[in-house]
Amino acid sequence: MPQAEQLALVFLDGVAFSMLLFLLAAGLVLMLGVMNIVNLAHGSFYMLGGFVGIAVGVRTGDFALAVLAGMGAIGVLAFAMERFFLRRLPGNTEQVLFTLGCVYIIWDLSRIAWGSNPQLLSPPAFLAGSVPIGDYRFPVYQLAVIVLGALVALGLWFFVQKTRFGAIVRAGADDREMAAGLGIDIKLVFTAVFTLAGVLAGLAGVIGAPILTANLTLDWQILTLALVVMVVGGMRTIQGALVGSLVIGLVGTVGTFFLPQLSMFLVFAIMALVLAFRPRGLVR
Amino acid sequence: MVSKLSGTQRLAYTLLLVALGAGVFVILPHFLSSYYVLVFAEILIFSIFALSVNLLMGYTGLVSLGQAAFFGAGGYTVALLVTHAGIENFWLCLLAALAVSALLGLIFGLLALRTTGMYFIMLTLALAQMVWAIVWRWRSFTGGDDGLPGIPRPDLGLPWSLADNVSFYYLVLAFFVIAVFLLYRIIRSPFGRTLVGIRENESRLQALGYNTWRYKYVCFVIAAVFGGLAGTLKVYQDGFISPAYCSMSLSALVVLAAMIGGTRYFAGPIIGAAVVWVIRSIVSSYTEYWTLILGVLMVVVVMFARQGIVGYFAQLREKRGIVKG
Amino acid sequence: MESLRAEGVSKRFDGLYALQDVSLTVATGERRAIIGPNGAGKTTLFNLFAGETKPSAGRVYLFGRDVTALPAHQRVHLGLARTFQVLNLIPSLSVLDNVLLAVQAVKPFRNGLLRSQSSYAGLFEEAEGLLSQWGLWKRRGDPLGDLSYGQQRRMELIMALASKPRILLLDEPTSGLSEGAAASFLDMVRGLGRDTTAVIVEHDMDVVFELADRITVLHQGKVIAEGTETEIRGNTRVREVYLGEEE
Amino acid sequence: MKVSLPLMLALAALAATLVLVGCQSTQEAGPPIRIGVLASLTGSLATNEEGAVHGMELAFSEVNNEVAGRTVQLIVEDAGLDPGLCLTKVQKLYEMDHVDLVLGPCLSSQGLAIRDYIDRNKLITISHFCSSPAFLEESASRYFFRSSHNSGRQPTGHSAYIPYAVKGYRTAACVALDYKAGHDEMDGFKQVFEGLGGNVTQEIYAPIGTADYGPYVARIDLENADFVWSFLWGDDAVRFVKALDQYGIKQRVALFFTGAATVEPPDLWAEGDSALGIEDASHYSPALNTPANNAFVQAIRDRYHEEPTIYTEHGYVAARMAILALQKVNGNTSDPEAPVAALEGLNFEAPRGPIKFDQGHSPTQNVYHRVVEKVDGKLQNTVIGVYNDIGPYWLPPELRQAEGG
Repeated sequence: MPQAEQLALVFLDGVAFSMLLFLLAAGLVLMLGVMNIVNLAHGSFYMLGGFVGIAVGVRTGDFALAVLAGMGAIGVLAFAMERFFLRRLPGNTEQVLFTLGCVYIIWDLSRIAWGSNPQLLSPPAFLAGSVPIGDYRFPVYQLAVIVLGALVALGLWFFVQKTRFGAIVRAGADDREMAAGLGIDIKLVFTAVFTLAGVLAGLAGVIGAPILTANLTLDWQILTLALVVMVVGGMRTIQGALVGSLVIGLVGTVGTFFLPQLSMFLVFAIMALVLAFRPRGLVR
Repeated sequence: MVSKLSGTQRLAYTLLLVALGAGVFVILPHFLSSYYVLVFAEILIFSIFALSVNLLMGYTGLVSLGQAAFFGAGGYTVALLVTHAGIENFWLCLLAALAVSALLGLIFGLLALRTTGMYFIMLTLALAQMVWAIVWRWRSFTGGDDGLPGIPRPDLGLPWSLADNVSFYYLVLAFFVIAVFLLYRIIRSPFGRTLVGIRENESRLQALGYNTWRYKYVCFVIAAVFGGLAGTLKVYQDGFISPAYCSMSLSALVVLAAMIGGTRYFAGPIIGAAVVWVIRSIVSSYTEYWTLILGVLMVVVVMFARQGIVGYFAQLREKRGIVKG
Repeated sequence: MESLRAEGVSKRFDGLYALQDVSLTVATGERRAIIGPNGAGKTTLFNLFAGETKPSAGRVYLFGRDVTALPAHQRVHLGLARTFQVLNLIPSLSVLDNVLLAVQAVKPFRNGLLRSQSSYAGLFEEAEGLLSQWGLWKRRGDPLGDLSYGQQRRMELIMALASKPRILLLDEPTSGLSEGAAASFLDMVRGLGRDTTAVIVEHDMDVVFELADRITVLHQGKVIAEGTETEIRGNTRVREVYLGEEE
Repeated sequence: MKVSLPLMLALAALAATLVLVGCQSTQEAGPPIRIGVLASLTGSLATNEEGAVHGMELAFSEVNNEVAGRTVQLIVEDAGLDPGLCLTKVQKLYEMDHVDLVLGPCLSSQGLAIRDYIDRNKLITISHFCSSPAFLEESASRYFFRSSHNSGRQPTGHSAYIPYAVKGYRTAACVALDYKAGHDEMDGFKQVFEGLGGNVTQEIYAPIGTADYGPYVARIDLENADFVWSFLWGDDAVRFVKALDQYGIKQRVALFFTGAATVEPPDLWAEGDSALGIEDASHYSPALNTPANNAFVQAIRDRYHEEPTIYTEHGYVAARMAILALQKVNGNTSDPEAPVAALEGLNFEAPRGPIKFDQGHSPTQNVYHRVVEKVDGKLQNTVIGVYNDIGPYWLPPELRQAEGG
């Protein structure tokens, strides 16, 4: 029988993983809600963010700089993608297919730049240790990820619920009249949302690197998990993304702890159940 | 899109081209090394697969990023029947593979077709990943990551063996011709014309009296069956199956192929499949950047040549051929 | 004989009533106009008849059959057809293809999978008949989007007639048409046989009074009057809320 | 507007034919010895496999790319990680490039996929990895050799023997990747450890590509394990070793792994200090301090400005095997039996130590007891014990009777 402390470890670990998923799913929700597109390169953003973060972190030894570099690089990339390419495409199907092409390009460029060997980023010194939980220990860094995830969730919620900008997010994609009524340039909103989602993915990539490493299989893998989170959470709201992330993160880790032979499969089983019985997701 | 001109000249012209095309396909293997015969068979198989996804994407306007689920379902059905149940009969395996693909299509269609647009893309992708996860994790049954080796080339009771690449190529060619024939008939049929109508204006079609959901559902299942057919042929060609058969990257690759060729043209996916497969199997011998090439090609097609390669040439021909008064 | 009947139909959107307890009966062969100021609920009522939305309360009958739960496409097969207020066609397909889709919709072979559309005897002839009758056969090969606005409005009607409906719902069919075009359009409607029932939503009172046998007036989601042209003209409540406003 | 289908098909076929025929014309019959290389240059092993190709190139450059007076031409093909693609590529090498011999492939699944083909065509293939025991047993081929080791037995036998006989551990919790090699390794370890009298208390399998190893390390039952044994590689190894450290497992229980796996460079370098002090048994270490290895390491550094890994050395040794065998038959491969006999009789000094092929087509070689240390700021597997002349089927002396030889 597992001890309580083992369960605590797994639970905390699951929450930390959920937070990484949340940062991605939140970006996907924003893009879907405002622009009505799904960015298939979102997993690639995550992966590239990790690579950039590691490159900077290893050279400078400064974790904060690595995080800023990862966020900045992906932010700029997302900005450029939206501004110079997506905007010129006539329909959202074309936009999605464009992001699919970007998956291949980002993957190969990352391979050329960083190779295929696993790379790991060391957490900053003040988060490097572990705290005791009974006879076991839990990394402080993962606790910090949980706190950061919660803060970002709070920030996004405030942004969506309380700001003028957020009103557009809530109104949904096609309500351009409303945006115009509020005196907001919808093109600017699109660029801003896509960039913000990119920044969040870059952030997730860097802060995920000390836990998940950075490697070339992450793009599809992370995208899949983030999409499953979307399906479970209902695709529409930040709250849904949070709930979906927690469900998938915890099912993934706690389920794996008890039934390792069913790992990964459990995550999809949850998705299938939600699809069958709550097709519009757990939230809304 | 309509051409009811059916003069004898045009007929003769068409027949000539068909004969020419068929001739090239039939003679081809005798001019190529066994390796290229294999690549060519692969292109034909991948063409069937690309045609299946394009029935959804090009004709019905449903972008599915989960078509590899059916490719894998077909392939794994054969692999499991051969390795676990010891069933060697090709026709039985083929039938079972198509049935399983159809069944999977029936189930996934129910779930995915409740939605449209972006949601449909995401759902098909996630559902296909579920198939992949099952295949990948159920090691005792599917061989997991190691896959299932040891699937012999089919024995059709013919006087020659299909273990030989050229003979196998002819088998694939036969199925390719059948698939092209059936799909071409389907898209020209009242059913197929309705799919185009749904793509362009679904609500209008409903108002005209079409149960559009049912059309999309049937189309989804047909696409699944042809996807399964492609997977079946591929597993016989390789003699081996692995989770890569139902991976997301395969789903993405086939959408890419259809896009590059041109989704609005029947032959588009075939050309696209040829281009993608030549890059993957032949260009990759000369450069390690072939993934990048595919990605850039995709972006260029989406940005500048949305009609794809076939569409591009069609427009050229149109410019030269038709002078508007 | 009745063709269409609504019984106590209500429709709520977000707690507000778009329609409230509307009842009306249209007899077979009748020309019925539904009028009312903007926001009176005309289009909502139309959509309820066509099956595009479901009522929050009440029932809809088509040829005596309760069709409240029946989706739009099934009502077509009972003999209902409609046009749209805003052009709702397939501009990228040719004129002929549009009509073929409409003609084919009520044919048993519409689900045919393996025979080419062009091989079905009678299908093209029927489409040709319709297009020739309404003067668009010459344009059959052009993308529908290339037609003039008036021609496209005519296409709306042709598409609706293609299923040989027994009841035709016309949603502001002359909106945006020049006077001449509107007149020729009215000729089209007048040319319909009396075996076809027509329900028309219209703003143009001249059109209404010229076409309709009976008129139903909606106001704020309720029926405030129903009757012949003279009855409606004489109705003080109608003058108050509607005609008075406009004139 | 529509384009006639037959026209497009005809054009497609014509274009494809031109491309294919064009490609074919590059071949020419000439004196050079052609050697095909199958490497996994795309996918998760790409960088390691580039190292393997570097090792091969180094070996040929040492003989000035000449064997028996003929130039050697390397034709490198990327076989990805896909067995099907590997089969296609070996057909390309044999039928189009007319190679005399093939080096590679890397993955056992790829080796198994091409096994029938090379056997049928008597195409001599020297893999630089393909460590599955199947190649010595049911899937053995007269024409298939390898420069690596034998999964589950060599060096894994020593990863059970040293903990039991030298360290006195009696219980083990085991973690392996959930694929064929993982099961082979785990079964091999169990056979030896339990044969000796030890007890495997836990067998935990993690799928390849597991993102989060938290739940797996938390599962390890520390009350009932003297040590933890593992077989993982790549990102999985990095995440696993990190988790062992961060979750306090490493601090509470001994770790002894099998070699060429969990703490092998380059994965080791990503694992960082979390790997310090971990012991394992392996047949090579880049830190092996012998003249032969030091020279090899230096040569790779000079030529490619990179650190050699086990892949580099495996590639180098595979190429050495090819060179030595070809020299012995004077470059003549027209009768494949002669080079096969030459390969079977090979006995030479590799960077890893002496190698011979007295027990099948897999080397008999040294196995090293290693520990992870930090030297000059860089992690390495320092050799602290040597076991000489270990065959691919090695079993501890106590178990040899039971096996019946």
